[in-house]
Amino acid sequence: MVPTSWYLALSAVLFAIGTVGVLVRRNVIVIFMAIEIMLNAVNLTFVAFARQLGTVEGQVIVFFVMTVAAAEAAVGLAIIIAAFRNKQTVNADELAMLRW
Amino acid sequence: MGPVTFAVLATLLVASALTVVLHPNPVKSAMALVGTLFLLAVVFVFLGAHMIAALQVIVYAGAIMVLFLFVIMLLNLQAEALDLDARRGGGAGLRVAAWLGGAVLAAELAWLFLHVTLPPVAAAPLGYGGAVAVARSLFTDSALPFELTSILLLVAVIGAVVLGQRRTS
Amino acid sequence: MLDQYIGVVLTFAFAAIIVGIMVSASMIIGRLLGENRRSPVKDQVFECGNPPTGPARSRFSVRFYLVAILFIVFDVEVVFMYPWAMIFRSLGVPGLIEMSVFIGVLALGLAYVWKRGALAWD
Amino acid sequence: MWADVGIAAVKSIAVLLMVLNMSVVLLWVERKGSALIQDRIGANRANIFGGILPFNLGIVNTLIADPIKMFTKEDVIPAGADKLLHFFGPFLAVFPVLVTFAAVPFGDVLVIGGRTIELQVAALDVGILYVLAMSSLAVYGIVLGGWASNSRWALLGAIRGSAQMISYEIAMGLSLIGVIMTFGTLDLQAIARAQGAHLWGIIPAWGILYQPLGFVIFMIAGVAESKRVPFDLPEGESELTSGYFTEYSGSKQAAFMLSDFAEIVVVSGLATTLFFGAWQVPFLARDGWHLPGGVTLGMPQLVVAVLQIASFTLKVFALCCLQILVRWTLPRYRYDQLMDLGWKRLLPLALANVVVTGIVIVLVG
Repeated sequence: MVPTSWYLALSAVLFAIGTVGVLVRRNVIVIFMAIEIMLNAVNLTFVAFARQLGTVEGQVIVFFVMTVAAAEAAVGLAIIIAAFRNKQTVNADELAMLRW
Repeated sequence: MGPVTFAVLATLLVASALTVVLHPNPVKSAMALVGTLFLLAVVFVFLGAHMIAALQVIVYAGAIMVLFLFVIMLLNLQAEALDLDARRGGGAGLRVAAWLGGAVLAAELAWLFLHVTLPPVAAAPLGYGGAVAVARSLFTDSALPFELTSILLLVAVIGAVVLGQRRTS
Repeated sequence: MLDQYIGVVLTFAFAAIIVGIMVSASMIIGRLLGENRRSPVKDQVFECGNPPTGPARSRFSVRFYLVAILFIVFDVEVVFMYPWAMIFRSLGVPGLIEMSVFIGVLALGLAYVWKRGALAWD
Repeated sequence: MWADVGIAAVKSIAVLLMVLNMSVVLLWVERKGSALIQDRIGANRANIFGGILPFNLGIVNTLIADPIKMFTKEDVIPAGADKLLHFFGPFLAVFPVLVTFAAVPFGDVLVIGGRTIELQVAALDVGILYVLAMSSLAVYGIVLGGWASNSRWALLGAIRGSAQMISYEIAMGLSLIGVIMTFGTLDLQAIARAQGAHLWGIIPAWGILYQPLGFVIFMIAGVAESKRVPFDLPEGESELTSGYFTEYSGSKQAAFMLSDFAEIVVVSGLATTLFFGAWQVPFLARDGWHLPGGVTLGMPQLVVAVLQIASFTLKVFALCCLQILVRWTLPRYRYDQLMDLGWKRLLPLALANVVVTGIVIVLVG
């Protein structure tokens, strides 16, 4: 049986990959996907800790994280489409309408 | 799960996650993300979360990623030169900083987690991870968050329709 | 607990082999047995005999995107219903009320989308 | 340990072969059956014995000549196509459909030499969710196939197809909720065993008795998932050439065709398991027939197992034939009718079915 800390380390690495993706990519959709990786890395810690503690609360929370991810994807991608209509680009540097 | 299985799974996971972040073609990024999510479901199975694993595939791989692919195809995004450069100044310096930061973050978190001493895994109660226990907890202890979830989804659907439909109607 | 997945892993492996062989069969057999001549005309995509014009991957109606969004929302709803249905008998009346409220709120969403005409295809 | 793995391997190969064989047999049934319906002769050319037989059923045509032809064709990848995704399109169209059957039980148990073998490849306690998870992945096959081809017809077909599949996936999932509520489990084998009971001692307690509306919705959604007439807009020949597989040739195209038929088999298998008593033969228990009225007919366990597998196969085949009959009877929907049916008819109906089922269960107990 693999110790829980290994799963946590794996989740940390995945989270870092997601962070780097958000930082280095300019394509908004790819940034979005990197955020999904981060969310999933957190899900992994929830499930790993649920097993560690022998309870199911961690798994229940994953349900809600999935729901939030679904809602976030629906609205976020709608925003991207609306922004693309106006600016014809998905480059994060050029989508600066809300920035001074 | 044995250490070997874990190593194989972890390697595949990290490789596919890196593909998501680094592939210039958005469609292939998305497919790599589908792979990442699927592998994560396999990890969930090893962690005894059978229902979560199945739902992970249904919701993430089967629904959310379809929406991503739709948007990529809708906007007709082609493979592009990997536009890592920030537009305003910095350029290479910023990129190196981002990678270094990521590496430091990963190393730090991994070191922290590997050195923290957790108590041994609690003796799992009989039938741990069974769908029934999760369902019971979800619909009794978390009944209120569950109901609030429906409002979140309602807001999401209204928001998405308003944003997506603006020009056409 | 994990024993039940041996069959799944084996089925995945065998299915991957079978499908892999099947999909690549004409890439291999066809190449070995026959000639593989390529010409610009043969490589063209099919557009009813005319030379293809313009980029193939044009943008398409945003309605398909709205369908995908609705799908996500209702998929999450159904996902919540599977565990609920499984333990419904032990939840009893409170469980039914709980789920009725949940379904009611989402039906409101469906009604809104319907009314707004996002489901209308002309 | 290794004996278990060996048995699991044999079972999984057996199930995969069953799905593949049934798909190919269905191909023949479709060709000859459609000819029968349309008063034609149908496939009757290829022959190996030089016409010794006074009739030709076209079996040689469909089962031998066609596969050989398909598999030896040249593989053409159009210019501008993405080679990798062009390969993965057909792969992902067939693979998820085939592995779905791992969780479907095809019999009760088989006792050989003191070892009790479950006649199910993987006895998952979340079997229904596994099936739905795998079938929800099938959409990637057509999206990738259509997108990678770099062709208009293919892209249009892929978008139509994926929108259609996800629309009807909701109705399909909702129609199963009622069944899960009735039997109180996600385990397909447990559902199959629960259907071995008899109402008032005479009527087999099959799922369709509890969920007739659920069955109708499931079957309609299932036909729509397999993208065949009357829901064949993604590949409508008169509109989109061949839809998402316009730019495929040879065995890749054969894979797409196989995926359609394999989906028919999977939908029928699931419908049989959930609504038609799975492998149950009425009044047949593990030790033989117990007819109402106290008549008992003892039987060796092996014979019982064979009867159960035969019963399952027969039921699946009958439902497959029903789908083929539907395909050759109805005309094609328009796209707005298709979406209306999915979102405005089936979805509210399925939601109402869930609520009504809940009320009935609470009242009846």
